[in-house]
Amino acid sequence: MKSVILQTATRLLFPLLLIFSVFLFFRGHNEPGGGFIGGLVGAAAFVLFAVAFGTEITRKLLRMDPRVMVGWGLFFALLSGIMSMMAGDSFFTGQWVFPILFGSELHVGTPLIFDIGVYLVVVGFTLAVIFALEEEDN
Amino acid sequence: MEPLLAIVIGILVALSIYLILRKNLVRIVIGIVILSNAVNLLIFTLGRLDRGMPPLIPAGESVPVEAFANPLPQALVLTAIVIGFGLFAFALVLTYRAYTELGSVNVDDMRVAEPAYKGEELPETAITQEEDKS
Amino acid sequence: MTILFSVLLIFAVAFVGPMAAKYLKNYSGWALSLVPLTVFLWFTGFIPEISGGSVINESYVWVSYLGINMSFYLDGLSLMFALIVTGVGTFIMIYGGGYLGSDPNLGRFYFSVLLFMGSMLGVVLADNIIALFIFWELTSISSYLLIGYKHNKEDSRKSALQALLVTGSGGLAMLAGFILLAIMTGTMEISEMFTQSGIVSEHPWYLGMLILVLIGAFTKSAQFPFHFWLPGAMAAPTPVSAYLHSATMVKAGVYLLARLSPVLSGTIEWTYIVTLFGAVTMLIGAWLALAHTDLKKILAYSTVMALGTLTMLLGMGHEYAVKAVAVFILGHSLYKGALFMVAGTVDHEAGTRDVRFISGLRKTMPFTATFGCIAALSMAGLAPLLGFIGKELVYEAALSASVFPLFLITAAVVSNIAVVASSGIVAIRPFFGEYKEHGKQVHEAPVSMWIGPAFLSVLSIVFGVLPFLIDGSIISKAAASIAGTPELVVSLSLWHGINAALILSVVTFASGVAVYMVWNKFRDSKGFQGYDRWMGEGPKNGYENILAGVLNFASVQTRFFQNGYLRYYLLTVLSFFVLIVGFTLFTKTDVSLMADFSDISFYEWTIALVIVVAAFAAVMAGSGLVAIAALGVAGYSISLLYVLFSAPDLAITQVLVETLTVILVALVLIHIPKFTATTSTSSKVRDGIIAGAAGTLVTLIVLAVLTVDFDPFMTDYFAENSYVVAYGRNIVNVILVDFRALDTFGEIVVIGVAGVGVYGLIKLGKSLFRKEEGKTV
Amino acid sequence: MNDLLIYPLLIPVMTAALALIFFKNRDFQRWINVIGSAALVGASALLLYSVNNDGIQVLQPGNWEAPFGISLVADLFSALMVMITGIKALAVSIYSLGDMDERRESFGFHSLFQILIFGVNGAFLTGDLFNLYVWFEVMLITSFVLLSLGNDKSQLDGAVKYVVINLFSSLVFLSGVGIMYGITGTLNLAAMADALQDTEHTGLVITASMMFLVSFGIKSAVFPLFFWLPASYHTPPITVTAIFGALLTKVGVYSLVRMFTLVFTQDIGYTHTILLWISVPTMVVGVLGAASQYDVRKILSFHIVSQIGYMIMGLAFFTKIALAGVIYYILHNILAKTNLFLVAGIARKYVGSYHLSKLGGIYKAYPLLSAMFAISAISLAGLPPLTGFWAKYTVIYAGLEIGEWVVIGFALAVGLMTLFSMTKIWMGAYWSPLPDEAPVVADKNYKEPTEGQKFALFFPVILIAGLIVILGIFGEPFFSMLFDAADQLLDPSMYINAVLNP
Repeated sequence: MKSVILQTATRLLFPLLLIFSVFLFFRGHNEPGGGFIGGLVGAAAFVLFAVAFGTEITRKLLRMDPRVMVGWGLFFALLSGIMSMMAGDSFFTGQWVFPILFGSELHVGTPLIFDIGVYLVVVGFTLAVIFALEEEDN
Repeated sequence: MEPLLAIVIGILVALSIYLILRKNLVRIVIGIVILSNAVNLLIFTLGRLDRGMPPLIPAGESVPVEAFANPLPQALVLTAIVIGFGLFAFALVLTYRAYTELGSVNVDDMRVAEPAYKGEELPETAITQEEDKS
Repeated sequence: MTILFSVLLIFAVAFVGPMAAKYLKNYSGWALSLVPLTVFLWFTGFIPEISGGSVINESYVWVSYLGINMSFYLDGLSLMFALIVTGVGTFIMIYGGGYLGSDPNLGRFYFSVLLFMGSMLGVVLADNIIALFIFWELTSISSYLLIGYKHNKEDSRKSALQALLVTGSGGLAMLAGFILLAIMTGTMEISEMFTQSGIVSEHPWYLGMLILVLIGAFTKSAQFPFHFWLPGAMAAPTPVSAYLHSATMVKAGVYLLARLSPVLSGTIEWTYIVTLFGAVTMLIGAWLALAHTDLKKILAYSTVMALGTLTMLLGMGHEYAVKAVAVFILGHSLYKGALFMVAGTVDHEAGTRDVRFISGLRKTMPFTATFGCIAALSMAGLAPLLGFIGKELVYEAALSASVFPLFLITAAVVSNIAVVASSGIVAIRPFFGEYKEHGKQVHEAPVSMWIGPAFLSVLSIVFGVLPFLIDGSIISKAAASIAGTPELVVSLSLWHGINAALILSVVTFASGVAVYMVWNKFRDSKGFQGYDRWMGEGPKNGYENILAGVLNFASVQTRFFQNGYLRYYLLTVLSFFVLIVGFTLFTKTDVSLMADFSDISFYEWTIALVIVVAAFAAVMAGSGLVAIAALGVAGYSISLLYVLFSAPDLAITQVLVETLTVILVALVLIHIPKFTATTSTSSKVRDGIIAGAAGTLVTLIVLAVLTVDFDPFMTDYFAENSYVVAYGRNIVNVILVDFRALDTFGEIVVIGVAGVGVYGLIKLGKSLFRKEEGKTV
Repeated sequence: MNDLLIYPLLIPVMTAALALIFFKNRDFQRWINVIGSAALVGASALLLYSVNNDGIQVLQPGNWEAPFGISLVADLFSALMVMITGIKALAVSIYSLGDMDERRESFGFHSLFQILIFGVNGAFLTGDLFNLYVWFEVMLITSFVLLSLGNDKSQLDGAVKYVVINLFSSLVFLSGVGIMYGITGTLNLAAMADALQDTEHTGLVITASMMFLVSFGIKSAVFPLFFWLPASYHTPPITVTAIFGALLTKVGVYSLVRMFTLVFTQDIGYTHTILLWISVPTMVVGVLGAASQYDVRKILSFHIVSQIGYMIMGLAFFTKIALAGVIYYILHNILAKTNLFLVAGIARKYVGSYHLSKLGGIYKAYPLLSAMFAISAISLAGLPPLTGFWAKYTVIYAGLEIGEWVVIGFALAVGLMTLFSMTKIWMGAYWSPLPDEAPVVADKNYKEPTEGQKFALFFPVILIAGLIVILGIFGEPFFSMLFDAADQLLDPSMYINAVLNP
């Protein structure tokens, strides 16, 4: 299925999808979106890449086994809770800092780190499934 | 709208259970997907419906200003959808794997773990098994 | 030393037994015998105190919450038993060392025997009924291990199982009886129950409790109809038979009846049941002994007879009976222990135990022959041995029985006639007559194997001739414990003048000799063989039929339930669901179909219709891909519903998941060929009914719940805190990552694991599979 | 706030995450599994100590007050369950070092193992109904994967039955959650119990309780919902069977006990009578199944079903001593059953089979193993003085106290059959000589275990057998906890107050 058109389109779409997924991810706290939805879109980018260029190259691009990514995702999600505990609060209690960036106050907190974990697990899961099935095809 | 959804849920449950009782493992798995959709709708409905605003707090406000839909069932259903999807993905691939290893998707033929007793008659079972050309 | 210590000491030594066997070899039996001997001597030290009328209580809290203490009670009865257990035990250790000298499993033998000895000591000393029960069950376990000692033989294994199941089932019944007794009396200490016999016998549970306890005692003491396991237990090595299956363990049931007699006896139920079962057992056992030629079998059935006698006496319960019990227990332990050991020695030296093939051993085995004959004389009830005194007392007791005196006297005489004949068979046949060639060269056994019979049989004479040695002390107190009246005094003597009992004895002996004379012919007669089949094999076959029946039923019902068909499993599960939820719904709530459909817009009707039709199409679809397309339509329509009811996150998620679902199904279905199963119309209808019922139930429940006033207090809290505390405007997302982050964490764990699992399903062992496939294609 | 509650969750999942991140390093995975399990034992012990001394402990992760956030609650029952889970995890993780094959290890066995423990502990500790559902799903998917990991034909067959029936169970559970939320407006168990104390919707609540009964009944394998268990438990490697063997069904029993002591107490005459009706056939059918089997693993699997019956029976009696007995029964069963599976695994390593017709001579050749089996089997059969006796005794006492003659009659008869099926294994595999045609080792890839592996195999078995003996003989301190735990279960206000009014 390695068509040139698809490959060209993918070169364009892949970064766009990734950016869009990051956008969805960050939007999540205030508008519909979030780690799960963002993660699925991010995974879609890699799936598209895999369809266009094959799973081998995609795996190299990803640099890690999807299952390791799941591991990191769990780790990040836990990290947010552990940070709360280190701050002396109950597990998963939101810890916030308010840096001023470009003149506007941002809310950066551990729930965001938690959501990163969600994002990574979702990507890892989707890719594990799709890679396995794709490679089964060939 | 709630009564109508109650009926829709009931019909979905009935259809899914009918599918779950089939011999074809693929259909059983599809039945489970429908059942989980029905259950999600059930939670959503029992959290009471609201045609008003989504549960978003408008910029500049610190609490919602208008009536808004109950966010808790939404969060629950969202979690349930994702969990259900994970389970479904596994069940589906298990079906595939069972097919490649056991050579059939007919659950009546799956008797490796519990082999038939001596002299036991097999019940009515698969007759046709052909490649799906479509 | 305390009582607890004495019991624990024996248990502790049990674990040393295997090492003793390994390092001390031939001396191990002698060495280990020192332990029961020590305990025996320690208990003899209590004789003066107990004779003086005091009792000793010793108690340790064990599980206070259940009222279970490790408490001991030493009075005349338990002291007598403790002395028998440790005294006979001493000789059994010596004898066992000689008998099994070269056996590689000797260590395990020591372990089991000592385990048994400690347990038996516990049974006779325990005051707390649950503690007693625990020791009781431990005797069953050790007995199981000992009967199955020659575990390579199927016969041994079967006999061990048979004994375990019979005594085990009795034990369970007894446990229930004990618990009831404890609830009735409000205490678990037997010594505290003595004062409550009135309450117990008036209690409505009395009969049920009594029967349960009696089942326990009867199974253990091999009473009819459970008497069959005892001859089976002769598969055990002879020292075990001598110890467990004549002198001690089988007497545990008798001990229990004696122990509880002050609490339970005196009622009509007790008297009838216990006396009758005892008498019947006595008769059956005595005559079955004559049907066999195996020395151990003969002795086993005569033991059954003795146990029956004891039970009968306990049922009568009057003064003579109680005295007779005490004397008979002691007398029987002495002569039967000795006789079993002698039988074992004969077997050991001559290579067979069949009385038809051994004779004339008195010259080559003078010691064994002498002691064997003394013991047999005591068993036959001849003066001046202890057995004679015991038998006289039995006759006197039967003569003054309150119920069926005539039957009981007759039964006693008839049984004893048979016992006299059996005594002749076990003593005269092997040792007298002409010497026959046997399988191997016969020698006198080593000291270790005749010292036990020597002591025990000599004691039979000593106690017979000089009964004052025991009657005022142990026997009196033991009888008093059974009667529950501390004042009871027993004075024994050989000569009572010419009375009814003496006349019966003479008659018994004469008839017994006559039976002995015609034994060969009589044994082979058709009538007697039939009796043996009926009374001996009958209950055994009954047991085997029950066991086989249960196993057969087990197998049939397991095939029925666990039939291997997923569809039937699901059918059962779903039917159960429908039945139980439906039944509850219709009995516990007022079901109503009242619903208001007025407030529904056209869009909503349309979407609902699309969902239903699409799902229906998925059900009807002939091919998987059509089904999947229909499934997708249904899923997307549901997401429209979510949009309609203000759940944008939900809608997006549903769309994404639905898309992925369709992709996955498509990816997988490519590999799976189309499969059309034929299903009969009737099963389709059946499935349809269950499905319809389930759907209806769910609809009804949802409608019912919708009528409940809903309190959205949680929602308000989320709205107030979502931005102010958690800095998020999307309340749903704040719930997911903050309010209920733990749920979301669980969720990502689920999909993470699913990913790992799918990967494993596809990749693991793949190459293997491909290779196999390559071969077949 | 009490951080002790989070460690029994944090430790296993952290271990699992690390095992996943470094999944290429097999040795790392193996050792972190053992270390994590050991740490879990420590954390559980601390929690148990704290709950035993200071009463019910509550933690609100995220610091959101009680009915709004998710509560983690540890009463004595939960803490005891977490403790036993820790012990079991440690034992099995060590055992796996000697048993698990490389293929399965490199496909994530160790992290799956820890996640399963994570899910189990979560279910024991959560005080929130939906959260309980999530924990069930964590357990469920992990058990799916562990069950099928390796892709043997029989594994896949067993997994299909297991997966389909259990998915149905989860969905029933989820509907139940939705219904309870629809009635009470809350998911917090304490708040729910509080709201239902004087509800006018008793009938509806009882109907919902039946849905939970069905769902948890499937999980705990009661009659007539148990089929998935004997269909699948004998298919995976013995380590996996041992993990599942006693633990997963007990989570179902735990949930039944929790829900039917805390939330569904409106109509005890009805609900608990149904539980009683279910318990008797569960005991009987299970033990008859065991009596009819010849594969050691199948015998043991059917026994699980049978013993669940005893536990449900105790719950149905609903008295203090009965509930104490139920908890004892669960704890005892986890120990004894785990050990029997582990022993069966070692026997297979030596003799080469799980099937009684091909086993034999173990008593003669391996006295230590025989002793370990004997201890566990005697305990399981309920003979004194080991744990099984106390468990059975307590439940039976409770039943006789309230005059349930017939039920107790069945329970005692089942006890006898249990004994019978244990002797069946003993006689078939231990006493009887090795059949002539039996291969010394069935597995082609068989290698004599190294000394290290032998240690890994025997150490946990001896450890658990030791616990069985010690708990059996020195029961007093243990029973003190059990009776306190039963008090807490019988008086829901303690639980409710601890959560809602900290």
